[in-house]
Amino acid sequence: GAASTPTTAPPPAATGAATGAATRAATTAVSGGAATTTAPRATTAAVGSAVAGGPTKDVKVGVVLSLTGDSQIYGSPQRQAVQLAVDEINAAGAIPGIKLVPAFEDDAGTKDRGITAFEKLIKTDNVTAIIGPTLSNTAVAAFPVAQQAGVPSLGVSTTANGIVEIGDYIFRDSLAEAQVIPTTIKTAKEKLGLKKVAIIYGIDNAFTKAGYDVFKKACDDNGIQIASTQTYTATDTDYSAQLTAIKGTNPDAIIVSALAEGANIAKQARELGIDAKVTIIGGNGLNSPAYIRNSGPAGEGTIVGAAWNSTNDNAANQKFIAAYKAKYNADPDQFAAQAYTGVYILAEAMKNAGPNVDRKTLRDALAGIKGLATPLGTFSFQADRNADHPPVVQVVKGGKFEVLK
Amino acid sequence: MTLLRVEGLTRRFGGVVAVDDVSFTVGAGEIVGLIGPNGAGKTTVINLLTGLLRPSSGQIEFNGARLDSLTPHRIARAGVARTYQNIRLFRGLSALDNVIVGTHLRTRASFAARLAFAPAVRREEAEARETARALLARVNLGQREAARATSLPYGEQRRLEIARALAAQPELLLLDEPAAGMNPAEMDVLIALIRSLRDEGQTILLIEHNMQVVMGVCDRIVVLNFGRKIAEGTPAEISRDKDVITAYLGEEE
Amino acid sequence: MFGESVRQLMAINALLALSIYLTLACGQLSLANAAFMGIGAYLGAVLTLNAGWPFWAVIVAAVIVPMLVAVLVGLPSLRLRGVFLAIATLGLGEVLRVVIVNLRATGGAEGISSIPVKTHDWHLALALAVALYLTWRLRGSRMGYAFEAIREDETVARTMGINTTRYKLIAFVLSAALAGLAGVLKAHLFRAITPGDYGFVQAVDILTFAVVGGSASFLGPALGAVLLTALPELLRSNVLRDVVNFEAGWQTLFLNGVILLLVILFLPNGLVSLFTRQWRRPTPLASEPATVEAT
Amino acid sequence: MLEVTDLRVAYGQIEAVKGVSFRVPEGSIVTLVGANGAGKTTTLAAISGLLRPRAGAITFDGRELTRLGTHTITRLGVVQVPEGRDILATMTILENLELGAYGRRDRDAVRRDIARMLERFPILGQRRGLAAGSLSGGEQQMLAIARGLMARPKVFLLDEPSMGLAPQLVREVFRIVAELRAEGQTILLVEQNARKALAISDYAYVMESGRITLEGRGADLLTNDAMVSAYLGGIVIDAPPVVDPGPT
Amino acid sequence: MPDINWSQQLLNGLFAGSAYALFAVGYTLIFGVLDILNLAHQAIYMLGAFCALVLVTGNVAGLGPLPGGMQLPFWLATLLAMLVAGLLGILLDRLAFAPLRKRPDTHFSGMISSIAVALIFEALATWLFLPQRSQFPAGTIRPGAVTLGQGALSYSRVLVIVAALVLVVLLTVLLRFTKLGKAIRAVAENPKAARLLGINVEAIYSFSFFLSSALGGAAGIFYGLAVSRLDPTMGRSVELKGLAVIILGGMGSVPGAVLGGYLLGLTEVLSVALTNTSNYRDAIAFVLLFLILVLRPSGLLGARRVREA
Ligand SMILES: Nc1ncnc2c1ncn2[C@@H]1O[C@H](COP(=O)(O)OP(=O)(O)OP(=O)(O)O)[C@@H](O)[C@H]1O
Ligand SMILES: Nc1ncnc2c1ncn2[C@@H]1O[C@H](COP(=O)(O)OP(=O)(O)OP(=O)(O)O)[C@@H](O)[C@H]1O
Ligand SMILES: [Mg+2]
Ligand SMILES: [Mg+2]
Repeated sequence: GAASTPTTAPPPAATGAATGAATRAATTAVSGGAATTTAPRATTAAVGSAVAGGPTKDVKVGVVLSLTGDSQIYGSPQRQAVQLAVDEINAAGAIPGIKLVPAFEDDAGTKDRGITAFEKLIKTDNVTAIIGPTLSNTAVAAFPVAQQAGVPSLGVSTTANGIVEIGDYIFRDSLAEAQVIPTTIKTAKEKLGLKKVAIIYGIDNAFTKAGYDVFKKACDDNGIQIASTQTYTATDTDYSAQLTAIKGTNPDAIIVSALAEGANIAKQARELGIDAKVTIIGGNGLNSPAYIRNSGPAGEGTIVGAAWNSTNDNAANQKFIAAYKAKYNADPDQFAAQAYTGVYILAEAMKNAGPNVDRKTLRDALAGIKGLATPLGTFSFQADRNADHPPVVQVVKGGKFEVLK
Repeated sequence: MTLLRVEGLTRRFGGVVAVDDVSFTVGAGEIVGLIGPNGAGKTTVINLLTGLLRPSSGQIEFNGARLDSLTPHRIARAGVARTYQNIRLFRGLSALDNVIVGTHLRTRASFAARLAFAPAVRREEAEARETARALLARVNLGQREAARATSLPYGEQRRLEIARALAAQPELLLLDEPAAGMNPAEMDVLIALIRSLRDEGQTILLIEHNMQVVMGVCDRIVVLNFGRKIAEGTPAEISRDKDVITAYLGEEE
Repeated sequence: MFGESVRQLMAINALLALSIYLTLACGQLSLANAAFMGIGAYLGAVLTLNAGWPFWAVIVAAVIVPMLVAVLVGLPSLRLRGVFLAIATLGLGEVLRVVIVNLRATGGAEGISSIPVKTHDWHLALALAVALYLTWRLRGSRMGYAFEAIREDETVARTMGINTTRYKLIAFVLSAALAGLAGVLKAHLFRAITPGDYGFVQAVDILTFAVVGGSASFLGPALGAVLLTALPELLRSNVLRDVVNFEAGWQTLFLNGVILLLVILFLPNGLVSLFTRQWRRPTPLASEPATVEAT
Repeated sequence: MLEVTDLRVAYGQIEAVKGVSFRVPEGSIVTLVGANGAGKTTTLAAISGLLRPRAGAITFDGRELTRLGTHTITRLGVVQVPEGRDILATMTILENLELGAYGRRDRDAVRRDIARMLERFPILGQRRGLAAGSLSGGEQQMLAIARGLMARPKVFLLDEPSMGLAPQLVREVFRIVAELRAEGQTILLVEQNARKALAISDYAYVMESGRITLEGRGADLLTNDAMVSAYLGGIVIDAPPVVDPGPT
Repeated sequence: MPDINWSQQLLNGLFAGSAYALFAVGYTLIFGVLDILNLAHQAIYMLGAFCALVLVTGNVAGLGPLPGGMQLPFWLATLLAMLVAGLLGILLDRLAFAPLRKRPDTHFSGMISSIAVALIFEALATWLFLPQRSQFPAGTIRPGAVTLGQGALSYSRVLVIVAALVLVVLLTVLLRFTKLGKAIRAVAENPKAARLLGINVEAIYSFSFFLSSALGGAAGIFYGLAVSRLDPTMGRSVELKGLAVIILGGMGSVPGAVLGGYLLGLTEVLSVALTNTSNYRDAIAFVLLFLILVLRPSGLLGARRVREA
């Protein structure tokens, strides 16, 4: 880094006033083009010193999410959560000398648009980091672009295999299914005495398929018999043929490796007369208030192994839930929680990297994140840049998630 | 020499026997008329001859070889070309392009050769274009080369179809009501055209309702009624034939 | 003005558009291109990763195998007309997707990632040049005329000695070759492939390229692909975001739809008519609807 | 009754009808003759509202037709049997006839009319339940005429009704036309079979390259020298010079 | 080997088939009339469903409650939503199809312009109804199920089956036996001839779009109710199968669409029941489709060509 500026955080009130042209003009040029500048260098010092409480510079963060198409239902809460976190951080001046400027891009749930979005953010917007994309399938194609350009990128909902392996600039705060599900199965077996289960999963979706693989292994490891394995595809809306076949095997529980359609599967299972004694067990995909809302009574008793526990009363989590609800008049889901957490992780890393943060220093700072209090719990990155925080096993009771104890 | 021999040709559609045990021959260089009331089965005969329909029974021999189980494009390759009663031009193509398509059977150039800009290909394409131009001129459409086929008036579309069929240089030309939609003067032009073709030795099977044309050009006439052959003979014989008069010609008032 | 990957995508999509142009040129509404692309992509990835073939050999295989599949599928199905052919060929894509999802070698739903980048810009340029040359030389050739005749009236074409089955098969097979080529090049460019990439949506996108570009000339489809690839990227422009306050999401989707509609409505001969002065008839792409009997 | 004044119709840039005026008085047969491409079909299309004229007026019973839609014109009683027949191939012969009476409300009379048509054209009676598309060319022509009659037209526009018909039927068609005239029907006839057409016409116009070049009573024209040489045949002439329509 | 609950699986197949048929009848109507694949039908299906939801709950997710806190009973909401869907259909025709009517490439350009309109509709739905899954509130219709042998079917599913049958019968009667139906078929076959016969062709187009879209809207409502799933992209998931069904049934043939629907639905269900795996279900269905088309190139009840020349 070459030029530097004083780094006292402005009080929240000042941030508001400092935004706009003045702040932008005050941005500092950093070598390597990591930090964004919207004003010519020459003016930097002059304007910078004019701002009370020290100048802040804009740091652009790209946010690539699925905002249209089938997966918009996941990308949309993520976007809201990111915006919320950014606003909070900027308002609090949580990163001394830095104001986060998010640049949202839509990947429409496709690889092509994901790649071009990454490229545009990196080359045109000159972002310092990227959050997203929503889908693992997009991530495997888009992250290499970031890796090659040396832009630290943080997956907030990418759970498939082989993500962080793309390179040392790739991180994720989303627990892989393998980190969540074995505990779930083990706990469920203890509580319910499972002997025989049936599994239904989405065969053409990387997330649900990966979940299935782990569920299957966990069942095998725990000596649970799998009486029937059924699949569906992303475009299906009626699962009754598969569920009828499952019903015929009289399982103790049905394992559902699904996303939003999990609620429909639960509901249709009950409609087919699979009674409430047959527990539904799911993974991260079911960890959403929408699951409870959409499955209604059918969802009661569902056991959900998850990366985020909505009832966790740690301060960060409660603050997040309250703020999200206040701003958007809706309960957040795990997608939102992880995306929100992602911004805070970035912010922490930027704080640690200092006001001259660039792509390289940010990467290093990210790798050093340890023991950060987040809505997900105490969060660290493992050496391989995977997330490390405690998973939970929840149960739906009385229309609410509770920790299964 | 007999070019075409039709033997016991029959075609049924459900209960309707459109062509019923019809036999006739067409000699090389001959112009044979095929006439009969509406629905007598004339067009069906042509459809059978060109392979668009399969006979229910009977045989078709052309140049000594059986045609009746060949696919339409093989029949065309054997030397049979036709026009359609309800004009079937390539609607989107220009008049010239319609005729150039007709030269398909007369050209050989492979696409690979064209990719390589082989001079032979260029020559052949130029020839096809010239042939097509000459044919258009021959049917008095010389000025219409670039006009889209469907923008031509009815009568000209008919002549264009004839030019397209001639482009294949067929041994046997089947004309299905070429004069329909033409006024008497234009019919005279058509008659002259058919005669000149005959002079060049072209064999033609001609379906036509206009007696001026039929009597003017045919060497021999075959008459169908309800799918059956009811008469055959020279124009003079046919015009006197009692059965033909009652079934088809009627009395001139 | 566009990033590298946008330009690369344009080239690949142009290849795909030319691939469908070949079948449309002879009146066949085949939507198998996406499937052939998938075959090329998956085969290429497997050969590169598991068999260690050199890239040129991978390309050859990824072109030839789709051609063989095209022969197998084409022989029974090419007698279907219009949308009937379309749905039969879409079926091919669906079957392919199910197979890929279920096979171990293809990585299931997660697909194959970390395919080494082997496609360079010159590959794309060369492939596109070949495809353009092929389609450019088609018009006016004997085969080109045969294609046009088949498109306009298949029955008449047959009675004029055109072996319609043969030409339709040629078009289908050539189209498969181009699609397979596009597939393998793309897989080795963007590193990751998944089964969902080659389905209905992709098939319809390819058709859209060709129609929007206009198919009166071979340039149309290529142009359509280029512009439609650019459109969403243009809608990303910071001008829209900062000045008009457009947000990525439904607003850009809306604008995308509106622009597509306007192009279709006001450029009757496709985008290509913006650039070519010469008079060209708006060409009906496939044969007229079949005359049918009342049921 | 039907009056066309200074009608101009163009396809794109090309004017196919260049200022044509004529009248079809009530209860008479008026014939348009002319070479291929003279603009006869185009004129009829403009009357029926299938084409928008570039200029000129078409009035029927004092009502301006040029702004009306084809269906309205047909329902007013100006009914056309088009060149090329345009039968509904996938529908049955009976359905074709029923649709001919689409604008009519008198169900019983419609039923009687259908019976009359099936009698008049026996082949249609035999095939009534079959798809019209399976008919032979001439049979389809009969169906087209019969279908037109089903509308009980006030003015009947016939575009080459004898085309594709066997000699006997040609006579039959001209007899029907004459009969209709006797019943008080108004008829505008376009025919290539000029001799026969003129013989039954009250009045006739000759069109050439989009203009009317000759007119007169039917019987007079039959003996008109220019007419005989140009349209009634016997002498081979060159086809009329034509203009390349060029880009449209 | 587990027991196969045949009666339940047949009911499942019947339901799936009815759902496809319900979607497909409206679709095939336009296909038959215009010979154009209306790729915006799925968007109207979605909008119809949302419209009913709005009327039932009195709330537009993205904007807030309706003025006056209006909440309608399901039946009334359905009728009104069908009306709205029908009007949207007319709008669709005016926007996407009417301007292209005279163009020779109208088949293709119409397909693409309908995609464009579908995108527009979807974007608007995302704005109005938010990118989220919604469903009809519990108790929208009486809960409960009909049992048949060992099988059971919830009332909402029975509703889909009954609606499919009723609408199909009505539509078939309309097309086959009424004057209007004949006019629609005439327009479908030859618009010029239809004009000359005194048929107001544009009115017929509008009416067909109204009818088709009202049916499409009803399909969205009933199906969305039965499977408890509404979202702005819900139509996309039925689109391909709906397309397959109408092609399988035969171009523009309403009974064909129903037959095709049942065939596809039963094939899917049976392939699951018999093989005890659902992994190859779609492949089996599409291979079957392919074979049927190869054997019957114009679909099950599709008409064959009358004469070649
Ligand atoms: N595909 C078919 N299905 C049913 N009937 C048919 C079919 N093709 C022809 N026909 C019937 O066969 C008979 C003969 O038809 P064809 O077209 O050969 O007559 P034609 O002699 O050419 O008559 P025209 O002089 O009117 O053209 C007609 O009655 C017709 O209705
Ligand atoms: N769709 C069209 N596009 C362009 N030009 C056309 C079109 N239809 C007709 N024309 C031109 O308009 C002129 C008049 O054609 P029209 O069909 O009215 O003649 P016609 O007198 O009915 O001839 P025919 O006796 O052959 O039926 C011709 O020069 C023709 O080429
Ligand atoms: Mg005939
Ligand atoms: Mg005419």
